[in-house]
Amino acid sequence: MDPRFDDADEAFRREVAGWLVRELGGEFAELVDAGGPGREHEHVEARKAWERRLGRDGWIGLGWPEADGGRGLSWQRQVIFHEEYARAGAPGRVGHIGEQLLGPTLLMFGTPGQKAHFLPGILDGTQLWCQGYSEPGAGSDLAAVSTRAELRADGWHVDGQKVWTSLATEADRCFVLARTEPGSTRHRGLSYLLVPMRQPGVDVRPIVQLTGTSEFNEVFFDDARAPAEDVVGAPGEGWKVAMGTLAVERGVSTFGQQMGFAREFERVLAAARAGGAADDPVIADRLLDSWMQLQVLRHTAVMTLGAPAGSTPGTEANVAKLMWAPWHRRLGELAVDVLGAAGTVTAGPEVDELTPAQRLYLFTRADTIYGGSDEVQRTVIAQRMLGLPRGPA
Amino acid sequence: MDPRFDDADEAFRREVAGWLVRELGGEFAELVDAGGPGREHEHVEARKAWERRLGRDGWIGLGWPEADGGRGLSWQRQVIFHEEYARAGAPGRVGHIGEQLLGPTLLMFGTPGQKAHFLPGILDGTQLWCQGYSEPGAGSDLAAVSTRAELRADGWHVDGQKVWTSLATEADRCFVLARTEPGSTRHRGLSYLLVPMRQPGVDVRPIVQLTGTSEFNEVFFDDARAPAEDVVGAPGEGWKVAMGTLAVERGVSTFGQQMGFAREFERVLAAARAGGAADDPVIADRLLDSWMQLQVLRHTAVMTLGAPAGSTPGTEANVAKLMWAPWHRRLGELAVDVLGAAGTVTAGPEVDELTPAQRLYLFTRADTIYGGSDEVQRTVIAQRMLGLPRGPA
Amino acid sequence: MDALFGDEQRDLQRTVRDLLTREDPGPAVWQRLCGELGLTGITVGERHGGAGATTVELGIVLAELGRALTPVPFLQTAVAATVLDRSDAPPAAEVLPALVAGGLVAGLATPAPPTRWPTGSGPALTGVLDNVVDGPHLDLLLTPAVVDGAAVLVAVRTDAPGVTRTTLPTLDRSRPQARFALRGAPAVEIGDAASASRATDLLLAAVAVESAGAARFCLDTTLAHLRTREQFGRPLGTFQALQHRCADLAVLVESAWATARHAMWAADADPAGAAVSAPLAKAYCADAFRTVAGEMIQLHGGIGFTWEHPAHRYFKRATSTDLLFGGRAWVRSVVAERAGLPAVR
Amino acid sequence: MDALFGDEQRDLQRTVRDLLTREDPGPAVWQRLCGELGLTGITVGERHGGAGATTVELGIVLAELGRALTPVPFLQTAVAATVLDRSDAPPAAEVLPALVAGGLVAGLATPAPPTRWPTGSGPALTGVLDNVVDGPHLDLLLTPAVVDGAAVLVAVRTDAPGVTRTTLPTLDRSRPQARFALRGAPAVEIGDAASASRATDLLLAAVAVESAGAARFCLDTTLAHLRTREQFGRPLGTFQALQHRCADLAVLVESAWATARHAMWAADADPAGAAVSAPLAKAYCADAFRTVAGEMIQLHGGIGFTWEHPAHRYFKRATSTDLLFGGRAWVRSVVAERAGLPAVR
Repeated sequence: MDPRFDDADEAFRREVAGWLVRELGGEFAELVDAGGPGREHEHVEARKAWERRLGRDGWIGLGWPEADGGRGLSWQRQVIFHEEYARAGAPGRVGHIGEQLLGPTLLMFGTPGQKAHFLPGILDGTQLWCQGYSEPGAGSDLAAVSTRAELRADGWHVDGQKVWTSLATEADRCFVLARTEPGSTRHRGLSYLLVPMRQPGVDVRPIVQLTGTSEFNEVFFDDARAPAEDVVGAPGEGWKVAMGTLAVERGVSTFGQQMGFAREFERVLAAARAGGAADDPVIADRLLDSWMQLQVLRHTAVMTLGAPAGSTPGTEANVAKLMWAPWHRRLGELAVDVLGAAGTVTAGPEVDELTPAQRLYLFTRADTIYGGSDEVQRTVIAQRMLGLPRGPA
Repeated sequence: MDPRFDDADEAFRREVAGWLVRELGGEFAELVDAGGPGREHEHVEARKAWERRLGRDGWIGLGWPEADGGRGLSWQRQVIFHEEYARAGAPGRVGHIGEQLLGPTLLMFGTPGQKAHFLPGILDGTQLWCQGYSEPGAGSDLAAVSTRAELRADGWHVDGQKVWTSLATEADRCFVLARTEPGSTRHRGLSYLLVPMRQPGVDVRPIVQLTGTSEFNEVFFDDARAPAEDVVGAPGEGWKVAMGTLAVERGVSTFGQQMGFAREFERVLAAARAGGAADDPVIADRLLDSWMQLQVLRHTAVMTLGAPAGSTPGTEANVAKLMWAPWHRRLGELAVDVLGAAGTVTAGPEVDELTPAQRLYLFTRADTIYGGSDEVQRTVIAQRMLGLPRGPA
Repeated sequence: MDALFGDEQRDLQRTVRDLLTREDPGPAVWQRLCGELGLTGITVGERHGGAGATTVELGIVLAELGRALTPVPFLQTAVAATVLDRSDAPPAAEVLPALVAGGLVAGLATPAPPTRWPTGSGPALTGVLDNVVDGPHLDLLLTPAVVDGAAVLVAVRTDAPGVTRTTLPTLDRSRPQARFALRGAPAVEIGDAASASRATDLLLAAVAVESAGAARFCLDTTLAHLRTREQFGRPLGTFQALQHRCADLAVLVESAWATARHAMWAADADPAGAAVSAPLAKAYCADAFRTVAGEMIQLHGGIGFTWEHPAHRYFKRATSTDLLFGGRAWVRSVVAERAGLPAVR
Repeated sequence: MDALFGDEQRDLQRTVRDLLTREDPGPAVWQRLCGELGLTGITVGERHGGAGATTVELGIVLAELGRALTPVPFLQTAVAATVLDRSDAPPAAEVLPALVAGGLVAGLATPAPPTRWPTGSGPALTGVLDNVVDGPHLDLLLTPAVVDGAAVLVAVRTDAPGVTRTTLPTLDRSRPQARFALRGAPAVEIGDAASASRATDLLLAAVAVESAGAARFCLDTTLAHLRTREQFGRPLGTFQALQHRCADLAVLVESAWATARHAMWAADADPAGAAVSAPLAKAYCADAFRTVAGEMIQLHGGIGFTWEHPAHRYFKRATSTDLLFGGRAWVRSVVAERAGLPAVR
């Protein structure tokens, strides 16, 4: 039983599950469990086709207003979609940055013209987006923006460098935070620009990570262009818009993420049983801890994130991040620890031939860094949620 | 085998052990395992007599220069004395503040007259001391001194309040850090005064702790007097002297402390075996952790603290404190946890009728607070040992 | 922070908090909790004089009692009343009105492995029930037992012949305990094995939500201290290392509250789920409470170590919460078994 | 920080650090370590061409190799040379000169419970030795074995008939592994059961001190980053929360170093004590190293997550250190057994 859903919701769940079984049993069968964090390099073309299939059958923009091309579904049904998506092992999305970040931002801050221009391509899965916030050397300090843009007669000219940009090689466009008022500092004088990726002024260089693969990229803008009207919100008010995007970077998809975590946990548990590690009481206790904490994550999300659609989140997202990121990292440790010595042997001689357990182990080190490091989450929670005073600046 | 000692040292060990067996087998038998942190209220008069016996037989001031009445023994022999003292379960000292804090301070900073006047009473166990550093509300900020003293024709007049003063009810004198230059702030303008406790201007009020007993006291100075010459170091330079005292607040006695820890661990282990908790693998793993960490404490002390007598310690003492205090606190937790439900039942209906396990459990909460909290230790290690820069003031 | 709370539930929370903040923690509080507000019967059906609410509302009251650490046998009595109400066995109708009015104090034996349950033939039970929480106050004791070879839930009047009660001195002075030695004590069956299991689960969930409330108080009090107390010339709360530790504590407190609340919801609404979520909540919340109470002492410094400061009372309550009610190892083993996870042994 | 270090030992440390810092980590380093400095034979008696030092000096070299993560089969070869030198069995005189000169690479099978040792009758051994560290390079493999029912320490030439070597691809690319399948492989006995046990203990102590050196490098590198890298307008190292975490890491690094050094001292000077201190040091230092290497990534932020930054190499080395050489559970069980503590089972 689940306190969140009624019978009609459960019927919707069956509809989603049925669609996923059908689609993943056929031409997209190879995509089960493919893609996702740490595995963005897998089956990219097939996953683009999958994105278009999602769009064709109306599974993108479930919570968007019908007037904007969405389906206007309740948060319960959105949760159900994400849960079933994860439960089925459906592939890591290539369109989620557009659907979950840029789309909601345009719904909040975009002009009617911008919405008409950009939302359809997200909804039908044909236009992919990437995010241009972080800059080299700035770490979690998002206000340290050096990328600059200037509005001339022929539109925006953008120069600078972004980093840790997922899916930059696949994306058609990038939403970029750029300094448009020369001499401004920190949060002031920034604008939120929509920059086409397929142009001579944009250069994408993959970053090789500790996994041997490249989920992240550096993006170089060298006199890159964007149309004058492709600025979201007023010029100079990009910070407010970007914070709006960050605030929606969670929400209903959390429950899908947790379903994915549960699948990962089950695989670790199965490996522990198969290899005998489950008989080691210390390992058994760690498995129990991990499972219990996963239930706690879920209970906490139900209570704090299952809020009516459209409500603006406070620090709940920070609490959630500070719970799941370290949890996931510990699961990665457990994944190799249950294998013992075998956990140190890879699947093959190439640097990126890791076992799934090793990939989980290594890639989860990023969970506590990206999207606001644990340290930044703690500071936000302490100052905004707990009201502890800022120290001397 | 032990890398620190030679055969002659081991012969000295037998001499110490023999003396302890003899003395603790007779009139002082009731003092075995009595006194010490969290148990300062036990057998106070008998422990004063024991202090005098130690003095009579030459066991106080082992490392002090012979010219000052000490025995000038090597650090190895001092270590051996402390180890055997703890191994025998000899009682918590009442004279250690004089021997280990004030004495070394006078040896470093005292005038010949002061040494001649104060050292003999420490060495023969007849004069007891207490420490007047901390003030109410100041926490670990030792420079926040409000107690003030003024030198008039008839000597020092002292007014103010100290807190967390151990053994204040027993002590004959107190070394007090007082502000002697009106208008001075922080470390400047302080003097290190030797104030008699048995006078009308001194009032001692015991603080009842969470254990229900009173190991600590508040000490009120209301026009208390001290002779003009009883200031150590120059007036106004008390901070330097006090820091000197703090720096010696460790050293060879560490090894005795660790021997005491080993005795405590053995008791916890015995209780775990007797009650069956040792069969719980999680408890067994915690016992193993505790034991291993105790060996690590010892190896670390041997490497960093077993330095030649007289050498000034750096941050080794901070590292040692940050290791032993949390370890001891965890041992306290283990002590009640191995008892399970029985650990929640006391020895009797009065508030201070705790079992030894409960006393260890509760009193070790103080270990991470007093003598520089864990937080202060971390800051000192980060800035002085690791060279991390101070933040904005 | 609580998406599932309604206005009525917030009113209830406010009413209880006001009462516990205003009143001295003496007999008057007990009278007002029972008689005036009728809270011991909050979950009891109206046919027995109760308020007919769910275990969710009981959880709200328990969290406030945990917050205030009020030394009344409320948790035990309200849990017993709920168990009796849901059992519908004949004794229920007999004792529930008195329980609701506060004239009778009831409670469950602290959970233990079945090997330690009292046994008997017919209505006469023999065995020892140790560390029974609120034992000195109990008029009626509920316990799982093995009667004629079958596991059942029974009720024993503590003044009956064959019952010897020994009051135990306790570290946590706000939570008295007694040992009951039963020698052919008369017992009335009030439920089957499943009822016994559900009763224990409800007790565990109730303890969890009480702990979650207490843990939040510890954090709130610590934050208030850090915001105002100055050291090294600035409020302690401005120090980043302390801020980060408080953030971690806040995560513990929020998640404990969510987990306990879910367990209290499941107790009435999802009994199958409660079989896992109740012991899980007890294990998690007791652990969280113990951590937060320990940090409350540490972050208060010396003052938190004194008898006059409330920190030690919460620390002792956290300890007794963790070690009683079956203890950590047992309650975790129940979770593992019911969730189909490998046993820790 | 190190009260027991003398000038000669400090000179040795400096010499090795200079070499490893200056040279590319290629074959030249191996040649200089063996031929020029004679370090594979540092503990070997002068009669076999060694330097006649103790295991303490070997520990100094190993810590530096851990610091630099130089991918040479030094640890294994030097440990094997020490074992052979102390065994005084006839094969020692035969192979030691080649080991000292670097012309022969030797090593021990990764420790395992006796149930997994190869067995044989007479000199022909059968069994599988898995995850042998530096296995691809080994000319001579030492392993505990059961021969004619008795536990002994034997040496097997890896080019002998009956020996099949399979190179394993490894997560930690600086520490290659191989699996050896022995089918009637010819083995020479070089010691009894006690020798086998001491050999394993020395390997564990050596791994511990290597880890301690590596952990210190991780901390040093992290501190350098925090001192210089600015964020939010000031050096990261000024943030108190990071300062406090570094302090905790420093305590781990200092104590790991002390513990590993003690184990290396005991290997020669106190064999009875080494039976506990070696597995204890391995368990403690591997754990400390893993913690520090993980924090090295975290405190470097995104840059520490890239292939080009050294953090991941240390993180992978820490992982292999913890999981190999018998693994955490086994090595801790050895400590518990030898220290007379309750078994964790």
